[in-house]
Amino acid sequence: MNEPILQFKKISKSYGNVLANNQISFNIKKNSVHALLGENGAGKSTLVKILYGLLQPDEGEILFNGNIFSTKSPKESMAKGIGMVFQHFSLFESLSVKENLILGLNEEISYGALVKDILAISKKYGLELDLEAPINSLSAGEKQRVEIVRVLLQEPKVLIMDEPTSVLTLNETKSLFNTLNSLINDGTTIIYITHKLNEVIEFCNDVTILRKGKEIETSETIKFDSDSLATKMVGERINPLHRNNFISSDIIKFRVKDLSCKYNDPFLTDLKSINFSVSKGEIFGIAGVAGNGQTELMQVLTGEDIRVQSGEIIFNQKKITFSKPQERRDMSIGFVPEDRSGHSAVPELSLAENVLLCQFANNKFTKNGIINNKSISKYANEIISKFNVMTEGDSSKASSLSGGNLQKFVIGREILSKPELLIISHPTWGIDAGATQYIRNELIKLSNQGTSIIIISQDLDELIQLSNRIAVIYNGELSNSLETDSLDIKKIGLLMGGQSE
Amino acid sequence: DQKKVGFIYIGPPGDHGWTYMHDQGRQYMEDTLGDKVSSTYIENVPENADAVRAIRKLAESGHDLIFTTSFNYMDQTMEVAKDFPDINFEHATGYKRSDNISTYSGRFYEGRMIEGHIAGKMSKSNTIGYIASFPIPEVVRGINAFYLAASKVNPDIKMKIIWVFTWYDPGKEADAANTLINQGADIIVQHTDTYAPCQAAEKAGVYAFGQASNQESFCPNSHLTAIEDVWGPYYAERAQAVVDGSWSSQDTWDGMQKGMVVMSPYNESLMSADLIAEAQAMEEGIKDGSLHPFTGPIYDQEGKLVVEDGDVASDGMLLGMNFYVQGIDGELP
Amino acid sequence: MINFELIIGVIEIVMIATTPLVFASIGELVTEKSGVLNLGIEGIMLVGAVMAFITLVTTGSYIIAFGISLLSGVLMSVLFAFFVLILMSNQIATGLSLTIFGIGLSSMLGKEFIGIPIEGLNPWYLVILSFLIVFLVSYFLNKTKNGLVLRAVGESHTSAHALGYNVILVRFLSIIFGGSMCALAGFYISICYAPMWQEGMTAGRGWIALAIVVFATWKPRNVLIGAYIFGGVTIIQMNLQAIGLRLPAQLFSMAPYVVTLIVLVIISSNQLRIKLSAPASLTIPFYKGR
Amino acid sequence: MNSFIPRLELRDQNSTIMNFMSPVLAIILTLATSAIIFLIMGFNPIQTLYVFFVSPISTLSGLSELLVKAIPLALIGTGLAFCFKNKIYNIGAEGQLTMGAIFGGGVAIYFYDSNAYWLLTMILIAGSIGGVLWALIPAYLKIKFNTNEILTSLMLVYISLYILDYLVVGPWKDPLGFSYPKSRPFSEAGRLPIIFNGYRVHAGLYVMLTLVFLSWFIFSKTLIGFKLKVSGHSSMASRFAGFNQNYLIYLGFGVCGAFAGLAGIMEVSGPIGLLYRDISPNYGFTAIIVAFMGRLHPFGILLSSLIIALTYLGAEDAQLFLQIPSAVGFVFQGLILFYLLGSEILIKYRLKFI
Ligand SMILES: Nc1ncnc2c1ncn2[C@@H]1O[C@H](COP(=O)(O)OP(=O)(O)OP(=O)(O)O)[C@@H](O)[C@H]1O
Ligand SMILES: Nc1ncnc2c1ncn2[C@@H]1O[C@H](COP(=O)(O)OP(=O)(O)OP(=O)(O)O)[C@@H](O)[C@H]1O
Ligand SMILES: [Mg+2]
Ligand SMILES: [Mg+2]
Repeated sequence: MNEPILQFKKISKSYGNVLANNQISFNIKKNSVHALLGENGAGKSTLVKILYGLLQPDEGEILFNGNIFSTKSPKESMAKGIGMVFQHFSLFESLSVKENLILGLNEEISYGALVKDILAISKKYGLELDLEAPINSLSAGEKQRVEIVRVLLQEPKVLIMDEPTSVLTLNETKSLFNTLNSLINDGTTIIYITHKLNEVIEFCNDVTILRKGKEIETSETIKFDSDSLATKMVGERINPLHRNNFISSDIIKFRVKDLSCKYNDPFLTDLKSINFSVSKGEIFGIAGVAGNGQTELMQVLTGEDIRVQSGEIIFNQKKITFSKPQERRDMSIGFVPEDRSGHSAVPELSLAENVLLCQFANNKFTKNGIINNKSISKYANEIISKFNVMTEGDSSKASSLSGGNLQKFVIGREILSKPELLIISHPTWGIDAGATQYIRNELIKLSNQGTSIIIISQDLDELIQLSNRIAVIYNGELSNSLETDSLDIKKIGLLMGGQSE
Repeated sequence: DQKKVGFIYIGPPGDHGWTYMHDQGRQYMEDTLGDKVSSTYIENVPENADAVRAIRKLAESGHDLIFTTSFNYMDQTMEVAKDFPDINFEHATGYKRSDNISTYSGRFYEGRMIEGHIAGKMSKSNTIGYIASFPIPEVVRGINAFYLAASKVNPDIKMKIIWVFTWYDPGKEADAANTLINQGADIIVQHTDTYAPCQAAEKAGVYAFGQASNQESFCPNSHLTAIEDVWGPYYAERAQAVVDGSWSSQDTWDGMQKGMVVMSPYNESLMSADLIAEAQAMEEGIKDGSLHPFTGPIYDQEGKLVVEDGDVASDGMLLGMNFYVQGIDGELP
Repeated sequence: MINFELIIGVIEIVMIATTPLVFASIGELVTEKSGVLNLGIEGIMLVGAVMAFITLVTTGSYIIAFGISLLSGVLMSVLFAFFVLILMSNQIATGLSLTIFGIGLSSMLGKEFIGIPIEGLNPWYLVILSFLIVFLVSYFLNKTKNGLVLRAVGESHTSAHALGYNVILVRFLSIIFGGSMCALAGFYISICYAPMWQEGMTAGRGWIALAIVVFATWKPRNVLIGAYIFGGVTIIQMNLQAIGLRLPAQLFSMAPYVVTLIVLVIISSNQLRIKLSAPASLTIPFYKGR
Repeated sequence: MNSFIPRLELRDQNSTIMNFMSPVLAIILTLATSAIIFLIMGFNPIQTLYVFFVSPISTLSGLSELLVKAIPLALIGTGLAFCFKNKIYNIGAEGQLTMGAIFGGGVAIYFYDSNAYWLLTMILIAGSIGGVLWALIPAYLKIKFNTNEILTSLMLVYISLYILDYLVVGPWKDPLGFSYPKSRPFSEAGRLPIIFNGYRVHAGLYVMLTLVFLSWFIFSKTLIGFKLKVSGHSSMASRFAGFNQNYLIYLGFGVCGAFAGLAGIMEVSGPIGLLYRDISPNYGFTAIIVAFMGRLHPFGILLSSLIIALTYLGAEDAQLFLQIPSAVGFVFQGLILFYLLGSEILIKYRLKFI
């Protein structure tokens, strides 16, 4: 079990003048789970893409079972026994599960044989699939299952997983780990990319820590705890977090009363009689497993989709149920939806232009419909400096920023306008520990200044760290809220699983 | 010194139809006048504001005489001619003239009369298929002249008319011909520009008349005759007038008499000698004025008498003809 | 008045008139399925038509004419593919440019060949071939792995690339197939349908093919229905005219377009259906490094 | 297949140098290629290129003709940018142009004997309204039924042409016109004035320049322009920002329709002066190429409209002076278009030879 299956030897790769991988060398043991840990932009994806044949290294070589392994294309890698499950799904939305699986195979295979293979894999690893369903009718977890089955059909010796849990719910994560465990039992080697320290510690045998394209350390995970791993990863200690100094008051800022939405769409979750309220300066968390109506709720709260059937939304004693996003902003409500690329920011536009997406009453970005370029550029630079956004300047395209930096920018854009209410979805989704901590601190600071905040997140730790009260959304229904201070984790778990008291 | 003569063409000179015949005329003119003239043309000139530019271009580049060879160049010719009073213009098929614009056209309906006569005699199914382009007087005149002559020799004759609303779409023209044949027509007449209908007739084994030029080579076993537009002598005459300095504005509407309209050789293997003789006699009659395609009494579809018994239709009526004569089924679009 | 023979005759004429539309639209369908919109159909058809004609006149062989015509379609589509796949130029503008280029090139090449009489080829071979091709394409797209790959590329080129499929190659081949089918339509027009060469003789059929593909919701077999409706409406209105029915002519001529418009509205109102049939990455260029 | 082709690498930022250099490169390539073609065809390449590119605009009248041809192209191209920037592919500008001509022409024909000073204004307004109404049909269908606008707008082109056909054959036929399918001539007061006597360039030039400039201002300085751009990049972001998608679609189509309609009526009330079938040599389609060649930037569009217009003029001169068939002009035009479209890649990408 100790002999290496893969040896990276001085791998270097640069994009223009960015050195994404800098002389990286380390070994991966056969039949182990090997973690690649690093901040955003550390070079993890680049490294595995080289292994998978999507990229060619500038320098260095890879040994596979002691032999030089060079590959020009994913097809070739797959044939040689390297499989990869991507960070972003590479499925074909309008095609069926079956068609997607066939596409993952190298050789022609009869339908009957394929179904047999799939059934065998499903049974062995607990991955059940409806073969005829089109992908766009599946949840994130089911989609990932398709991805995994697709790779497993090739019987890979090495399986690469790039941030597999970032889109999964707790349950889905659990079943993924079960699957991966049985794969290990069958002799597969797994390369596991993540930002989540606990996953590394609980699940991986070895870890390679990358920082700014360089390999910092490779060793067994038993040697680490969360703190020491985090230190290695970011190079400095993360400050422990303090919650805000909110004291329960009676000034209710925002209230949602009996809100129901019916969509008549199999892909959307109807919202059923949702009730909650948020006080001034309070952080209210909405937990839940993905796909239980979070996106729909967010859209109703922001005004992007106001197909409300009954009930109302009240802000500062005013009904805003059917207000448009801009009207809500004019009342000083800020939003940050979960997807930063193409939703809360336009990748192709400059940072300064992205500022213009959110105009608050006090911004003065435009006058009589004419854009004041100076003021948006000033605002952008203010975000960049106040929120430590790593970028060349306000004229850089949003696409040139890493996920974490763009998220800082997008959140900073709202915070800087000091909204009275901030509604934010998955504030730290898929970004590294440093940026995560930074953003959480900023949210607490904001609430201390009197802003009410609603956070929708799947990351329970995050909600516990930040929120004063937490409610759970399940199948379009929102539970009663629970005080975080006296929180019973088990109860939350039950609620998320759909078992109310 | 050599005079420069310019032509504006609506299509390509090789179309074996309208533009082809004008280009034949241009070459005849060059051949006849030799060194006295040189000529150029611009082809495929659309009938819109672009035409003005093209005509102007000819005017500005030192042409002394400019032929604009399609009806819709009319206003464009007027516009340019106004700015170039020293240059002489000739507009085909139009009716607007000025000191330096002449108009000219052919009495092609004279040929239709002969075709109608032949068809009336030769049709066994008593059904004629007529492929018409656009409902303009020129085309309507042809239909009426054809029908009057055909029904005169064969009162049972029926005409099926398909308006294809194009001058130029070989596929569609063939479809129309095939549709007519399928509906029982055994003679196809066309007033569109390509020889697709006569090819279709050839294939189906029915008769056809060619259009604008002699199309016998494309359909030897069905081509009875064709109306040829012969512009050469007119072009040579007008260019000579410019050379002589005797050019003046005039309106020319010539027919068989002046040789502007000519019947292609009658197909001897398809037509009886008697019929050919009859047709030739008709040509003579038309030439000497004893025969006119629109000789009264002529009634329109409502039964109104439009040409008195013994009269012939006036040029004015012919130029604006926008009705079917009595006996033709269907309504003019 | 209505008798069996007449109806058979009408059907025959409809089939003969519709076949070029079938060729052009089945080709365009495959191209679009791979995610590329080619507006150069008309240009390719013309070049295919003129090359077929020139070859037939010079060699006298239908087979060689057929081959050269296809080859010319391939070359025209390689040109298009080079621009939209390699240089990533805008597909709509490039397609329109290809049409302009094709119109010019075909008239330039065919200058000396106008008005040369030829013996037309019996259209029925190609009518049958057109059905065959539609069914083969249908089989290929729905039942074979490569067909699946083609659809996958049109659906999401990034995913297809990640799975190791050569997006550019698949699109390249699809464009070439589309181009050859357009050339075949051209061959049919100048050799079978109206055996002659005339400048611009395709007379806008390429544009109709474009409408048929959408009418068919990108499903090969529906192409037959769409094409036959388009071809049929024209022929039927001719028949009605010939019978002597009074028709508002312009209304009838615009009827196929209005029908397509209505069909478009009907099929599009079912959002799910259009979503599942329209290639999601249509007109979006693919860049490997992304 | 890729091995012999230089590799392309995405630039971080669009290259400003290439923004200017790529059209220059395209023109150089066109000149080189066509020189070779002419040489093969047996023409003197230098002289031929001179005839194609220089001689058409070496006179004032040539320049005036260039502008006459460029006015509708630039105007429609700019209008199309309002759709294309938002990734709305309206390819039916030809139909909108036709409807503009019909509406404006209708007013002109109704007041054929009027010399009222307001007539021209009325005609132009009616023309733009016609274009707008016609353009709003695909917009409405897209919004209401999610219908593909590429196809609906294309279908509407044919329908509009048949409507025009019906009108000039039927109700609007000139009663003094011997039944020919054309309308009465417009009265003098209904005609766009000529700018310089003896040259055809008309007051539409001012209209076009004003609107091109205005569009540039809208695109680069106003919130509306920004909204179109955002919407074109991502509809989710646009919704997040609170921009009304449907409004933007209507706006894009509406502006494009107005511009195309105006181009149509200006063509009719300017150089033509009456209505008939073939009022436009496919300006609406050519303008699509113009718009993309101009990179959807109003000034770029203005420039590319001049280039395209020049190719038409050049093709005519080549026929006239060198007896080069008009087809060669088309081929030549195709080449220029290909090169211009192809060279655009150098703005976003850099070539890497490996
Ligand atoms: N396509 C690209 N073009 C240019 N530079 C790139 C590209 N992809 C990655 N880089 C650069 O390479 C570096 C490493 O990127 P990589 O995607 O490997 O990081 P990562 O560790 O996977 O980050 P994350 O955790 O955000 O996924 C980044 O800093 C980035 O600047
Ligand atoms: N086209 C590009 N040009 C330059 N740098 C790029 C490009 N694409 C990605 N990068 C860089 O690659 C790095 C990682 O890219 P990636 O797309 O994996 O980020 P991400 O997935 O958005 O981040 P996260 O892991 O936080 O979700 C980023 O630092 C980014 O700066
Ligand atoms: Mg990442
Ligand atoms: Mg990554």
